[in-house]
This record gives sequence, C-alpha cells and structure tokens, in this order.
Amino acid sequence: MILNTDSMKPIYVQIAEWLEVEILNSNMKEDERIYSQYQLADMFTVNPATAAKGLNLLADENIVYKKRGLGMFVSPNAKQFILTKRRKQILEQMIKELVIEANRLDVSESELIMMIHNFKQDYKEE
Amino acid sequence: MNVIQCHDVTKSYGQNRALDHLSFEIGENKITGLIGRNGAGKTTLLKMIAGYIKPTQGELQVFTRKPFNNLDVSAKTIFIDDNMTFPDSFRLTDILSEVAPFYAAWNSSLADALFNYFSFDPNQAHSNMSKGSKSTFNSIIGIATRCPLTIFDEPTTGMDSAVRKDFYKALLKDYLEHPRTILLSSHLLSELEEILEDILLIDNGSKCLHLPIMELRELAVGIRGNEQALLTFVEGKELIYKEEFAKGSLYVVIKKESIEQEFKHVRQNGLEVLPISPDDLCVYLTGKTGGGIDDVFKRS
Amino acid sequence: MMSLKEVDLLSISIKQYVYKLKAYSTLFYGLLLAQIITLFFSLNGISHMSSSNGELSVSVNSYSASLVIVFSFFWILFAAIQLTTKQYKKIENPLVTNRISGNLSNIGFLMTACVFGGITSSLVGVLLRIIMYFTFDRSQIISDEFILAFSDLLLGISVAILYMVLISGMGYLTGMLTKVSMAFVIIIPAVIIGISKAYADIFQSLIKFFTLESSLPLFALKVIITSILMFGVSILLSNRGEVSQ
Amino acid sequence: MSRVLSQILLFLIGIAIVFMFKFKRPKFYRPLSWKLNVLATGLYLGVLIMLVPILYMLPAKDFIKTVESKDQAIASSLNLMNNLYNQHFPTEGDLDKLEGVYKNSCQTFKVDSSKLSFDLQPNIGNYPILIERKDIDDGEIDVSTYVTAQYVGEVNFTKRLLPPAITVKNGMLSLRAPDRQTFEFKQFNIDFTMAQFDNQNSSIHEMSPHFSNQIIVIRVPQSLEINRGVLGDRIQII
Repeated sequence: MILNTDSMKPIYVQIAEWLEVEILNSNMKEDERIYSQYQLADMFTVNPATAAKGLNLLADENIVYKKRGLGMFVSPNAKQFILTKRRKQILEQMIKELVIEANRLDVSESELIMMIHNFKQDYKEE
Repeated sequence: MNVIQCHDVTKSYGQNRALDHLSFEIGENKITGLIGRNGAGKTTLLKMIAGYIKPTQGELQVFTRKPFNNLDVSAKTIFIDDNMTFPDSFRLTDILSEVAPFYAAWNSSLADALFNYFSFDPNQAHSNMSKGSKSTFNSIIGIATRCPLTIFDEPTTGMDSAVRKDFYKALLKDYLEHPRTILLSSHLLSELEEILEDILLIDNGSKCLHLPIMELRELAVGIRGNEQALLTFVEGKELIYKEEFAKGSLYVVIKKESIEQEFKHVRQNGLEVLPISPDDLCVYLTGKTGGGIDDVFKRS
Repeated sequence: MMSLKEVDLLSISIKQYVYKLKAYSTLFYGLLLAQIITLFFSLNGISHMSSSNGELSVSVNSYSASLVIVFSFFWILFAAIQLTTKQYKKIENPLVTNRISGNLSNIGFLMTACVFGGITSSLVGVLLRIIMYFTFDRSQIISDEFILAFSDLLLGISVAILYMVLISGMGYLTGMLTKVSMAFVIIIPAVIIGISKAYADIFQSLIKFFTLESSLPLFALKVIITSILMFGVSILLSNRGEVSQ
Repeated sequence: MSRVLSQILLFLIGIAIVFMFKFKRPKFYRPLSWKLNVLATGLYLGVLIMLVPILYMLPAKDFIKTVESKDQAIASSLNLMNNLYNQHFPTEGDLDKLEGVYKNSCQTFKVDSSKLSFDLQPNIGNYPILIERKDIDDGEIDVSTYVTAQYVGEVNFTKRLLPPAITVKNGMLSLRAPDRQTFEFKQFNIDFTMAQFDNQNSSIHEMSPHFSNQIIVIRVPQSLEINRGVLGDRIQII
C-alpha cells in the first residue's frame, strides 16, 4: 500500500480515510472486525503507533467501536455517517477553496457553476 | 519501564564535547529515530548505549545497568554499523552461523531467508563487499538477532533505494511479530519516518526534540507571503526559520501552537500556509543560523 | 522481555573462544610456514666444524631442530601481540562480550596455539630425523641423539609448550601495555636494552631463572606462576577503563 | 646435497611468496574458510604424529655408535706417546695389550736381501718406526701398523683409518702414506628444550677431534742388517 508522504495530511489521517473508503465501498460490513493496528502497520509499512492513531480517529467519530479483548468493529450506520461527514467536511472545504480561487481569478459565480456543470457532463460521457 | 535512561550525559574528547548534558528516556518496544546532522554526536551516543564507550559525566543506564563493559547488557544489545568487522576466515554464511550462538533469540531461518532474498554470494568475504552490500548484510544480522535492544547506526549507507525500502519493511515486519526496542540513526528523516514511533533530534551533542513522530508533523507550519504582512503577523513570535526567497517575499517557519488563535486570519492577510515535511523541519531546527546556505550567496 | 536473564561469563568466554579459534585459524599458516622453512634450513646443519692434521681431515656437521622451536617461539610472540591490537579486538564487537570474556577467550586461544605450536615444533624434529635417515649417508650419522627416546620427545613437547605459554604471556602483556599508552612502544625495548646493558647480571639471572632450571616441576611452576601474573596484569590493564579508540 | 636442498628451499620460498600475494586478497578474493584452515592444520599435526611411530620402526643399525671409555683410551694413548718420546719403547706384545691402541694392519714380507734400508716420504706423518729383532732367522719381515685412539667427540673412528702402504723390495722398505683421508660425521643435537632437563648442560656437543698417532712395528729376522738412512732418527731399534 502506498502512502502519499508528501501530502500535508498526516499518515494516520490517510489511513483513517482509507479505512473509510473501504467501509464506503462495502469492503467491510457493519459489525465486521476491522484491521488491527498491526495489520495496518504491516500493510502500510508504518509504525503500529501511527496505525493505532488512525484507528482511534475512527473510534473517536464512532465509525468503529471497541470490543474489549477482541479488537475494533465497524459500527452500524458507519457508512451513512461517513457519507454525511464527507459531504459536510470535505466537500464544503473543497467548495470553499474553489470559491477563494475563483475570486482570485476573477471568475464569476455563474461562470463557476457553468464550469462545474460542464465538467460533470464530460465526466459522465467518459 | 524505560530501556534507556540517559541523565545529564556528557562525553568529551579533550576539549571537544561530543555529547553535552544530554538527558532522555526511551521506552520499551519503541522504534526511535535518532536524527541529527553530521557530527551531532549520533554515533557517540549510540556507541555509548551499546557499551563501547563510557560517558565522561552523567548517568546512562540501559536495562537498568551501566552498559559499558557489561556482559548482561551486551547480551541484550546489538549494534549495527558499517564498521562491523568479521574475521577473514569467515565466508558470509559462516558469519551468520558463527554469530548465532551468542544471541539467544537469533532466528536463523529468518537470517537465511533474508540472505537469499538479497541474493548474496555465500562464499564472499565480508571485507570485500561493496558499501551497500555490507550495510545490507549487517542489517540482516541486526534483524535476525532479535535483540531486546537493536541499534542501527546509519544502516542504509550505500544501499540503493529499493534495498532501503526492503530493509525498513523487513525490520518493521519482524518488529510487529517480535516487538523490541529499536534505535535507528540517520541524517535523513524522510526515508525512515514512517516506521518510527518517536524521534530524538540532537544537535551539537544536545537534545533538540524528543517526541512522537506524529507530533513532529504538527509542530510547525511554514508561512509564505508579502514581507510586510508576514512580519506584522508573526511579530513577537519565535521563528524557527526565516528566509527571503524573493524580493519583498518572506518565508518563515513557526510553531503551530504559537499561532493557533490567529490561524484563521492567515489567509485573509494574503499569506500562504505550507506544510513542512518533518525532514525539513529537522534541518531548520538544527540550522546553524537563521538563513541557511542561501545567505552565503546573497552577499553580493 | 525486560527481565535481565543473567549471562554466564564462562559460557560466553567459551563461545568466544570457539569463535576466535575459527576466526584466527589463518594465523596457524604462519606457524606452518615458519616451521617448514626452518626445517629446510635445519637440513643444512646448524654448525660445521672441520679440522685436519695434514694427513686426514675430520668434519662434523651438527644438526638440530632447535631452530624450528625458536621460530615457533617468535610466532607465538607475534601472535600474542597481534591479539591485543585494535584490528583483532574489533571482531569482538558484533558478539556478546565484555573485557574479561574477550581476554579469557584470547588466553584460551593462545593456550591452544601454545599446545599446537609446542607439539608441532617438537615433532618437526622427528620429521627432520626421518628426512636425514633417508637422504643422508647413514654411516656418517652419529646415533647418539639421532635416536630419540620417546620420553625425551614427550619432555621436549611439554617444555616447548611451557616456554610458549611464557612467551605468549610476555607478548600479550607487551601488547596490552602499548594499548594503555603508545609510549610503551619505545619504553619496553628501551628498558630491555637498558637492563641488559646496565644491569647485565640482573638481566642474565632473569633469563637463567628459567633456562637454567633443571627440575621440570619447578620450571613448570615458575612458568605457570609468571604467566598467570602476566595475563592477570593484562586483564587488569584492559579492564581498567576505556582504551583509547 | 646442500645444493638440492637450497633449490627446494628457494622453491618453497617462491610458493610462500605466491601465497602471501594470495593473502593480499585481490578483487575476487575468496576467503579460506576456517574449515579449510582447521583441516590443513589438523592434517599437518596428524602427519607429524604419524611420523613418530615411523621413526621408531626405522632400523638403527647403520649408525655410528659412541663409546663411553673415551677419556681412558685417550689417556692411555697419550701415555704411550710420552713413553715413546722418552725413549721407553714398547714391544709389539705390549702394544697389543694396551688400551687405546689398535692394530691397523699386519703384513709379512720375505727377506730378499741381507740389508734393510728405508724409503720414507719426507712429508708423511711423524710415525715412530720401531724395529724389533726376532729371536730367530725365519727370513720374514713382519710389519704391523698401530694407531692410537682417534676420536671426534665421543666417536671412535680409529678403525676407519687407512694404514700406510708398505712394501719391501730388494731390501728396501718403502712406506707411502695413504691419500689424504677425510671423515665426515653428522652429529644430531637434541632440542634445547629437552637438553635443559636431560642432565646435559648444553645441547651443543663438543666435537673436538683427537687425532691419532700411528706406530709402525717391524719385526725383522735376527741377522738382518738395518740401514736407517737419511730419516733414520725416526727409526728406533729396540
């Protein structure tokens, strides 16, 4: 598994995001046991402490839950939660950046919406 | 319990101080990276922990004992560097089988597997190997001994990047199965930062930083922008690094916590926040002066 | 994992001894070479005497394997000094070791080398006799000491071993002293030459202390006590502290 | 012999140098594994040990034996020479009994003249020539040569000496010394390690030679006339 080490995102965040994608893609079902910190460390070639921090990030958001002595499991509704969270956090953040950049480049709001519309069209045709 | 306890340790060679009142502790089963520039005292520190040399002052304890000339500590420690010497009458395979009886946890199937993976010539002489192959071979010993304290001093010297990756991967995989305390020194943090848990940064024989690598990533940010705006923004704050990269433009590195409150205003001032790789941060932290090499060329 | 399982000094020293025996096995080629070369030198005789009274001349060639033993002594001297050098010490680094185990295993190696050297150097005398038996005119050979009593052979072996132990102790101590301070490289020869010149009688009685001892048990006792002293001082010197890197 | 040996030696030194260079480890240096080293040294030791029984199996018959009674024999022969010097001449019978004196040759010649004169080489050894008259006229001249003990070290090699060639012809006894004789001995000294405890103070033996003297005893018939000739002072008539 390759991590993007140049990214601003810390590795443990990248790991957490990768796990979220796995859950979104239904590679891991609800109440299914998720990778342990050691498996993740092995997969990503990172220190297990880093992997543990990634898992804890998910646990903090209740995407996974701990069973004492058994490890971590995917929470029910995890998928839904991730979707909502991503919409809220990631998309909103991206739009914010988009708007700032558009302003800097003197792109009007309608032009921007057009560009989004066009791109979506192109993407579908592909 | 701490495997290494270093309290106010100084090592001097005549007038020179290789280590200067150094204190730190390293916990059990952690992978710690010892980072520092050339001549920072990394090798001196590691040799001292391995029991090769004695501290001039201060208290150093490894497994709760003074490591110098201590058989018990020696039995639990392996020190790997590229000065390791093996007898001329040993071929590479001989070395693996002859070193084995000394270390209780030695795993010969692992050693043989790694030996074959890196396709060494079993009949070769250790003294005849290239720098990179020697480092690789020594690292095999370092991994296969499975010593409770495994020390690597610049283990990847001369290795090509593929072998480096393999080495770090092998080390981590074996560590996951058989956790142990590992110390790795390097002047290049980037190549090993992923497998580290902690980082110990030393500069001129003194401790600079000792913290989990994840915290290092969040320690500081770089800000770039108009000189005037930037200077007012960071006024009164301690800068880690400052560089004028174009006329009227400034680049500074600053601790994240010191600008926590104002962080939202950065963008509004037309300033750009840039991530700093831990590697660069270490370079800035151990920099001799504020400027760096560019200053040398800016005089004219 | 944290518990300090005590390591046994003796077992580590034995492991190191076995390691070093294999590691330094190339050193023995030096001994073999020295013995074979001196054997061929010895075949030419060590001294030659001839005299005549006008009508007849008598020449006597003396043969002896002593040269082989002397060169074996030199070999053990240099081997012992070499073991104390940094280059040889370095091979201990990857092993479980401390100063004492390193010294004990060195001494073990030297003792083995002494036994090997003592046996082979005395047995080369047998080889010399056999070569002479087949290549020389036997009617010219004086039987007296050419026929070697087996008890003499055993005696020669044990005495050669004892001398080698003594010499290896001298070499090891010398090497250790030079590790303490390079000044000893000059001091030791200076002292030896100084004593031999200025206090010739002391120096000679020192040598005679061993060479003129005619009782084997007493000689063995002298050698063993002196060697233990020399090796003991060497261990103390090396254990004293950090040796200059 | 020694030339062959020095050639072998040169050859060996050559091999040694080649080996030294081998140890200098060129680029593709393959170490001699310790197993090979142990094998080689073990083999060397093994061969040397095997030689011990071989040495004891070799028959020792051809060697020169040494004698114990050297001093006595030398004293006795010196005594004899002293007596001769002091004009105390022994008879042949005396000589036969003396310790340290050996009969070297014994020849008998027919008397072919009424006179006996001598032809002696001027340069030959200072042999005393003793002439003994027999009680009878049997017409025979008996010539015996005796040598006193000849030693080198403790080796008595008196019997290896060649007697002078003696002929009697036309009343002329001629005496020709044999060609110059050379004797070579090979003395083996035990190792100094053994000598130190072997009740021998030095492992190097005194191998000083003790040269012998020859005495010629001529027994002539009672009536034979003796003409001593030019070198007659060496001839004593008892």
